[in-house]
Amino acid sequence: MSETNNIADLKNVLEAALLTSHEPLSLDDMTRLFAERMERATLRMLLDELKQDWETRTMELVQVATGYRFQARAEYTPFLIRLNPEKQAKYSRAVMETLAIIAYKQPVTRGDIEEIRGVAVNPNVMRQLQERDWVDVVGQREVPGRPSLYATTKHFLDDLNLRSLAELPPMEEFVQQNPQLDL
Amino acid sequence: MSETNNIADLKNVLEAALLTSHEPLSLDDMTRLFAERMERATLRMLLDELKQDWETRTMELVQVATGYRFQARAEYTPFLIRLNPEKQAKYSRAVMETLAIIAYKQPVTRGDIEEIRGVAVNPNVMRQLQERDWVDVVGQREVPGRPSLYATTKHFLDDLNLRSLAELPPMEEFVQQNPQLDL
Amino acid sequence: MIETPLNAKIKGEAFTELPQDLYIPPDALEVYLESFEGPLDLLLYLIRKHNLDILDIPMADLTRQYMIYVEKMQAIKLELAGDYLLMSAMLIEIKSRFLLPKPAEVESEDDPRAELVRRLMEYEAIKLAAQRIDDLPKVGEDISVASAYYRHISEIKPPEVSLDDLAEAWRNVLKRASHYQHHKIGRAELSVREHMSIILRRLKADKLLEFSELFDIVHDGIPKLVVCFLAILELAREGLLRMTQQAPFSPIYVQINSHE
Repeated sequence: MSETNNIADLKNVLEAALLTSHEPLSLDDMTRLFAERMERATLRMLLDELKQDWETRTMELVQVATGYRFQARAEYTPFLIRLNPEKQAKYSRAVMETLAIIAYKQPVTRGDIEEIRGVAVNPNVMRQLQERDWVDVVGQREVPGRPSLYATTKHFLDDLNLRSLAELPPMEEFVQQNPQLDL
Repeated sequence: MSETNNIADLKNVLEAALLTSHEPLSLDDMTRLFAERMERATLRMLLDELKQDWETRTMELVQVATGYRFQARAEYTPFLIRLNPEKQAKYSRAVMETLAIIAYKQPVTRGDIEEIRGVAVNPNVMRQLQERDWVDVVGQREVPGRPSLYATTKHFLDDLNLRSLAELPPMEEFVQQNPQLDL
Repeated sequence: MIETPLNAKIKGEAFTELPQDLYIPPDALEVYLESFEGPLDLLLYLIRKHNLDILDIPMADLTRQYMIYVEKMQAIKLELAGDYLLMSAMLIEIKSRFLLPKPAEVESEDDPRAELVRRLMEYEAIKLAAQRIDDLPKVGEDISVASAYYRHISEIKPPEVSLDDLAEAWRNVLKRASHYQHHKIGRAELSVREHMSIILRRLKADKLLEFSELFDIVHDGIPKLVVCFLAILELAREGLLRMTQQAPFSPIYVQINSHE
């Protein structure tokens, strides 16, 4: 597909992005989809049209605090919740460690977390923490790509019965240098 | 919406479930969506129709190892990758070779991998593969030390858009029979 | 480099000079050697580069060239994996078996190279397979999976997390992060980090604030004001804040550093 020719193509790119994004997309995010400059007014017009295209379909395009997202219409919720009946017992180690890093080192980017843990951050991990409303985006680091900066929320403190981060267990750890052959 | 009346409604429930699920949905998952009994044959027929409905649209309904999922058509990839400036780091050759050995020779022990690659397995390599949920321990070999046997997961197949290991690129037969060598 | 001229024959052709690509500038050598995944990888490289027949490997040449690399690795004190030395021993052993006269009764002995050839071929097949797997489109890289939202009804109880769980997770992170030789996060630093987040959130909402608005002089005690100030300095140091002042003694304005 060649870049941006007609309205239908532009709308399709937006639809594909919105249907596959784990998080709501802001107008800034959406302008980044296109190599050519995209006016915010054009974007808003396209989003309006897209919203109308989906008017009678399974998803609705809604605007929330951090941007736009597709969500299943309320009438499907009774069906969808049957898919995940069992409650989640425990967070994985990846989730807990990511949370700990964000709590102790905030504000951090995904890259920072990857550097500390030595493995790639699974998008699902960030999603779980954001859906729990324990972690959110507080800004962007001004480096190429403007990666999001994550921090813990007030809600996280509430849930852990803390008044401030300073009440987290302070950490003092001595770790011997461990020469590892990176083969 | 009242439960299950006509084909269009059933298809819509499936569409809503498939568009919102983070994981592929198996036929079993999909039967759970409906309070009434749903034949697998009916489900397959509905999925076929849904696939056709989306034939000319942004997403395609594909079948992978653990079930069905919607994914953006390949032509949108160049746009969508612009959304994630922090690209997931490429895996090192050590990781990919270890993965290939596990994929093609499974189940294998760490010793088997070291034998083929001629170098010690870095624990971090196994950790990366396990954390990505591409590899897990499926048992122990009954030899002294009872070393763990590693195999690839269904999630690995899902992530590579494959339905089974048989769809992996065939491993080339390099060993030409050489009468002198009697290999 | 190598002083002694080579006196080798490959496929019957005299081979008196090291091939060009065997020469690597000393400073680049370390990086270069690290690009090999081990002795088999290095051997395969040598075999392919010199067009040797993998089914009829000239052991003397291969061993010599392999040893050149291993010696260089040792010369620059590159941490040399034992695997490389083990392979040296194996190559020399194979070579020597060719030199020894064979007793008549074991004449039917297998080619001593057979095991090496088998391993090289198996490794090369895996190397290619790994490359092919790497080239396949993958979820999260080239494949974007539908992931629209639906309103969860909170009958699904989220997992319980205690402070101990969190501390445990953090300890695990530190245990593995080998570059943390000495890691220490005290309460004071945490307060600063927390204030950094708080300030970023406020600036996201208000866009532009006067410096003094960031401090609640009436309610906050001195320690908190100091922490807040440190947080502002840290944010500025990390390039996350922009502070502007039109003229000396005029108000200082703080905003999120952005390109716009």
